[in-house]
Amino acid sequence: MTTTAEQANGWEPRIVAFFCNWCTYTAADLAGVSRLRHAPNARIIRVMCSGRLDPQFVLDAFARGADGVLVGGCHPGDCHYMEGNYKALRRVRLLERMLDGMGIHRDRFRLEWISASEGEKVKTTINDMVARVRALGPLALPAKFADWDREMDELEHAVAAQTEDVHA
Amino acid sequence: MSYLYFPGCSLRSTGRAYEESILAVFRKLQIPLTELEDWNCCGATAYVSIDENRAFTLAARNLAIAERMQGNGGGDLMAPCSACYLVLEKTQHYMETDEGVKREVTTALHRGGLDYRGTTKVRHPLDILVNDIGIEKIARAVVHPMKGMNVACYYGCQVVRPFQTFDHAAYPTTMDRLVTALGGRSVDWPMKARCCGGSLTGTIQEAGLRLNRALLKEATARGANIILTCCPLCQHNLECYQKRINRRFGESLHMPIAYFTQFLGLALGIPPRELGIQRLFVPLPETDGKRKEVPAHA
Amino acid sequence: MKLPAPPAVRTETTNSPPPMKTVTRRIKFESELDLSFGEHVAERAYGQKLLSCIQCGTCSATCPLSHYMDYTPRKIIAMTREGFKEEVLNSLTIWLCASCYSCTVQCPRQIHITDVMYALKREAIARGFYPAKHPIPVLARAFFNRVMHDGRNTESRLLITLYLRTNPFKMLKEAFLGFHLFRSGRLSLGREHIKGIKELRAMINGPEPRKEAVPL
Amino acid sequence: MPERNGHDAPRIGFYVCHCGHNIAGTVDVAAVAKFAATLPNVVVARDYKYMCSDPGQELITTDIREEKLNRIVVASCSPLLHEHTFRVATQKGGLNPFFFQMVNIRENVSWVNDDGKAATAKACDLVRAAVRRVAVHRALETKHVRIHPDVLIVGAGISGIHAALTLANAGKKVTLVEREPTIGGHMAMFDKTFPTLDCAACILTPKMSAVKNHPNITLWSYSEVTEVSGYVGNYTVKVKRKPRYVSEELCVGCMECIDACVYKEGKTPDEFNQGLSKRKPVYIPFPQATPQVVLIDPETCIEFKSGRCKKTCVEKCDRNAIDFKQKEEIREINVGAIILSTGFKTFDAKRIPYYGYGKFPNVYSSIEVERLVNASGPTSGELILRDGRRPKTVGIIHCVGSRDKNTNRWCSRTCCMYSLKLAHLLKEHSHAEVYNFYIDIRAAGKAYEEFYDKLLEENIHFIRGRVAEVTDWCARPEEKGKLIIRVEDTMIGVVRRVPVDMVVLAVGMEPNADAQDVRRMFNISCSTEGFFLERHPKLAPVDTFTDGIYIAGACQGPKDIPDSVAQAGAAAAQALSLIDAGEVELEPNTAYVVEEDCSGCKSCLAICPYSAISRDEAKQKAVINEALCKGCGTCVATCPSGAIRQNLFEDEQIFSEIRGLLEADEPILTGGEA
Repeated sequence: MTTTAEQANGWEPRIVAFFCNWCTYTAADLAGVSRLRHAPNARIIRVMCSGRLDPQFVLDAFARGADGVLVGGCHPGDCHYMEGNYKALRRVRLLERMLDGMGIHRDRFRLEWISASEGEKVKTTINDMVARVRALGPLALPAKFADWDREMDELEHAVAAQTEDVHA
Repeated sequence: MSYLYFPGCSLRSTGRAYEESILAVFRKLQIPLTELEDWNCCGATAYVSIDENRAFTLAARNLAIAERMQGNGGGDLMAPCSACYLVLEKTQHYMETDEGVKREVTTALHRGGLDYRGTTKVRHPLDILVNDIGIEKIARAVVHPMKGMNVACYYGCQVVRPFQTFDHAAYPTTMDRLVTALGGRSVDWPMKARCCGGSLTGTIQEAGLRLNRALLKEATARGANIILTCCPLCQHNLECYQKRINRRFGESLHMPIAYFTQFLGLALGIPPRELGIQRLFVPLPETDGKRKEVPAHA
Repeated sequence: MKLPAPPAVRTETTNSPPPMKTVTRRIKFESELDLSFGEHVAERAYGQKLLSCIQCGTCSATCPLSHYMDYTPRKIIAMTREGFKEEVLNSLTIWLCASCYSCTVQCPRQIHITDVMYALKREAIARGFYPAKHPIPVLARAFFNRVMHDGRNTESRLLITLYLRTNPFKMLKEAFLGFHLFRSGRLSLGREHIKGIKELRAMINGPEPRKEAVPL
Repeated sequence: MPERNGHDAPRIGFYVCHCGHNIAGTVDVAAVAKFAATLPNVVVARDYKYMCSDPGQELITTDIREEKLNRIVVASCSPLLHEHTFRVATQKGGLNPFFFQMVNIRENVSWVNDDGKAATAKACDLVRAAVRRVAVHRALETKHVRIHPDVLIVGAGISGIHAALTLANAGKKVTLVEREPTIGGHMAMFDKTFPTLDCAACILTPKMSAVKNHPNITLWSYSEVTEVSGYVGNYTVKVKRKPRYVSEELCVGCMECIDACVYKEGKTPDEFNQGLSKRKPVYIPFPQATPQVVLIDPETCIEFKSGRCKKTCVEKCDRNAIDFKQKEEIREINVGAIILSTGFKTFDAKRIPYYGYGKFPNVYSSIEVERLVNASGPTSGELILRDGRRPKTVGIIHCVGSRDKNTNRWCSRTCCMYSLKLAHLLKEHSHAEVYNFYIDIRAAGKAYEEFYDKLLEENIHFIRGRVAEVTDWCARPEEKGKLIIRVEDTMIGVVRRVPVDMVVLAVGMEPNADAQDVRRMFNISCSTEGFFLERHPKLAPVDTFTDGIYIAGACQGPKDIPDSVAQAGAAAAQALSLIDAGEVELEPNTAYVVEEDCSGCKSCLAICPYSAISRDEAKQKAVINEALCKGCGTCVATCPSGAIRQNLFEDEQIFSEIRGLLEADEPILTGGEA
């Protein structure tokens, strides 16, 4: 693994994790009860079902500076609400294509089925995700937005200046 | 279906008959084998006593070459010697599960201009013959059913442990099924996966001899008239030390020890000389139909 | 530290216990132990699993050689865990292990006992805890030299080296067998070389000489 | 005091819990409180030893009054554990309980991190998110639903029987469903029970007939639950009643038909006797089976196979109970609570081939030996082996399929004690030398150690060592014809070969083969091992994550009879407390439609698994039936115009949470990979 400038500055991946209440959040609790140490980079947001996952949550997380987004739901067939996880899966597949189009690497977004008994899987999934995102380096969308805004401003100024010239 | 072939050092010396019979059988079954290019010693047992990562590197060099050759149309890597098979599998296993091993070995490979991504599958000929080619196909090709052969199938230790997945580690049955399909009778005995002592016959000989004695005696007691092996070291130990065991313990053991590929070759009608039968010290028993060639210096 | 004599196998040990001649005082003081030894070995045997041993004895009972050992494999694990470093590294057990992996596949804690034995052999060699003419370390070293020279090993040469280094008289005992093997074409005195030996040496020796085992 | 509605500007009280050393040992709680104090709207920020304790909760209620707080955030353990506790505290202080947000800094932070700095940083991020979120919380009303007073119990082993009797005696109507033709479960197969050695039948059969005769219990044996729907207090359950081909109402259990069957001898392995004897196509599992009704096995009955049987059974039955045309029936019932007591299965010893089970006839599983020594068993209690011999030496191997990572890693808890019991019984029956091969003797129960002591005094051999192999390979002439047990006597430090005539494998307890299907049907979880998962290992051992569904007995984990009975009583009590409350509070996390935003596109209609959404054709708008909505939120995420919202999980609230997590000015400094 190469050491990037960001890592030298103490950059750490920031992962936002959306976990469903019944399986994956419970599994994360189990990981805690079993004292399974894992990377401290993931921040969990609890939703009742992975079906509640609005693609906008993912986009918003990236836009606000997340380097990766992890979604955890019950295994197929195990959804507490019968089929919410299937709905999540469909949305995630579409969203992945969208993220591809935006140039966001596939390793930055991940859907995992983790049942209430799979504390170990919570640990390995988070560690693996953090390692992958770490290898990719920071996404830093907010900074890019700022750059793009500045470029836009400059462009507008340039255009404005030109127009002035023409009319002058 | 084709395979890369890793002979290993033994098959070029004490295990020559094993190599001869493997090549003959695969030729007969029309399964192409390509010898691994410029293979090196697998890094077996004794070497690991010095330094594990260097031993892994030795094995990994072969895995890496195999991976490169697979890219050019080679198949899984076949390792007939149990020790080679185990060491190659073990290297594969630890490179998959242990970050430290993976890092060190990969760095070492890079120094020699090689890279390994971890895609090589290590296979034993027993596994290939029974699970890829299939017992039915082999049974159809039998021309000399091995009637009258009461076979104690001896798997030895390393081929069924602990990383392989094709058979049970303590009670394997793959070879027994093959023997039955060839018309032989497989003798059920409890020692089929019990260690022959490996290199102990050369180092702490008394212990090694005793292990072999137990194996030979039990096979005899269960009515076997031949033991088949799938490892050059097992074959060597069981066969070459029989006289010494008889002298040392006052036994009268006289058990032919052949490679399972020799047995298979005979059933397929391959001439004994092509299978290296003449290299065995104890003559094979007769089948009901046909008398087998007896080596000159029995 | 050297063992007094090369190993000899005393037979029927269970039936003829050695007569008790002297009264021996036996006690272990905690200060004589090396409490970090267990973790040290565990690390070298790929993971911490040996610490989870429950002393059930499956390894000893499944081992085909345990009845020749001075300590059963179970005891070796217990002693390693508790830091009986000298006893462990001086034991015959580690040299009797024939690497058949019975214990490893049957261990209810999935401890890779064979790899623990390897780790202990390495430690013993690195610290000189073995008799000078003990055949196994010699075999291991001869093996290594042969492979570093040619990339492959020729068993006959290896055996000859072994016997010359340990017990030249054994040569005579084995000569008869050697003759048979040679006649049947199963013993070649020739040598095999690989083409990429330079690269191989670069891989194995590395840019800087590597320590064989890290001393404690 | 009226609840404040929280429309005023947010005044947030923040509390971080030390949880003794559990949180404070890793997370710098004082720093977290200090950090929280700097966040917008936070008026009070405190740390306290145990927030869930009375004084901890008092802190919240007092602050609400004195500091005029209108929002509460507590950073402590998992909301699955104490969210309710703190909502109640919030309410006590005079606020709507939903002006509360919990931060999990124990399970999600302190217990999974060693690095205090990284843990504290993570805790701070989570706190910031919660503070953001709680500011946009709204007051909600808790829903109440009525509870149906009947209870379903699935599985009629000792646990199910005990729970059923407990509830029935309290006047509740119970439907007890059992898959097998008789109730009684594994206990009915046992001969004696440890440590008292009283006979299993003597203590069980009175309870079995009490079940049969109780006016409040409907017993459906030979039946299986096929479908469950509904929610706490209002479950609808479909039960398949398998055909016995004998009318349960007419049959009196005289068993004349069995004698009359054209088969003179049984030909089918008897399931109840573990295949040690044969039964006929018409049979009853055992003489005291409950209900006392025979059944016909269509797989082996000649009438079913060829239609040309003389039907001597029918001739013999003077009550005309035999009915070859009986069909499977599906019954539907409504219940308020469900108790699952589906039990366990014994470990299949064939999975450990080196013990020779299935290969050597004289290797037995412990459950077979239970039948073998049972006075009503296949040999009437005489110890006759499969090869007709009587054993002179017996070896009992403990921990077969227990404490072994290659099979099952857990301790099955009962095997030590039942092995001791069997050792005693075998010695009593045969005067054989009995060896126990054990790893550890676990005799932790009332009078258990005393029982072990008794066995030691009986001169039973105890060899500490896990057996490596049972083999017929004999090394000595005297071993010929014996089974040799190879084991290290770890106390003496030597490998021993013990020749025996009979080997008993003390097989462990496993989840039922269909435990996964059952848990899916009842919408509960399983632990890693596959046993049903309790809501909390200590504080809610018989509850599940699905309200109104309770578990009892060995389906939750290996258990002996006293523990199963105790747990069955607890499950019955939990069900009783639910039913007797009459109604139950539901989490108000349902979805609702904002009419003016709804375009009537119907996207949501198909997506709801509960058909809770319909379309008001007049208004051309979606309508959500709040009673049917379970609150998954899938429709909320689906609605293209954002017209559907979810209480407790509003978009605004989740966006605030995301924003809170990520708005750190500085890059988050953490300690690297765990």
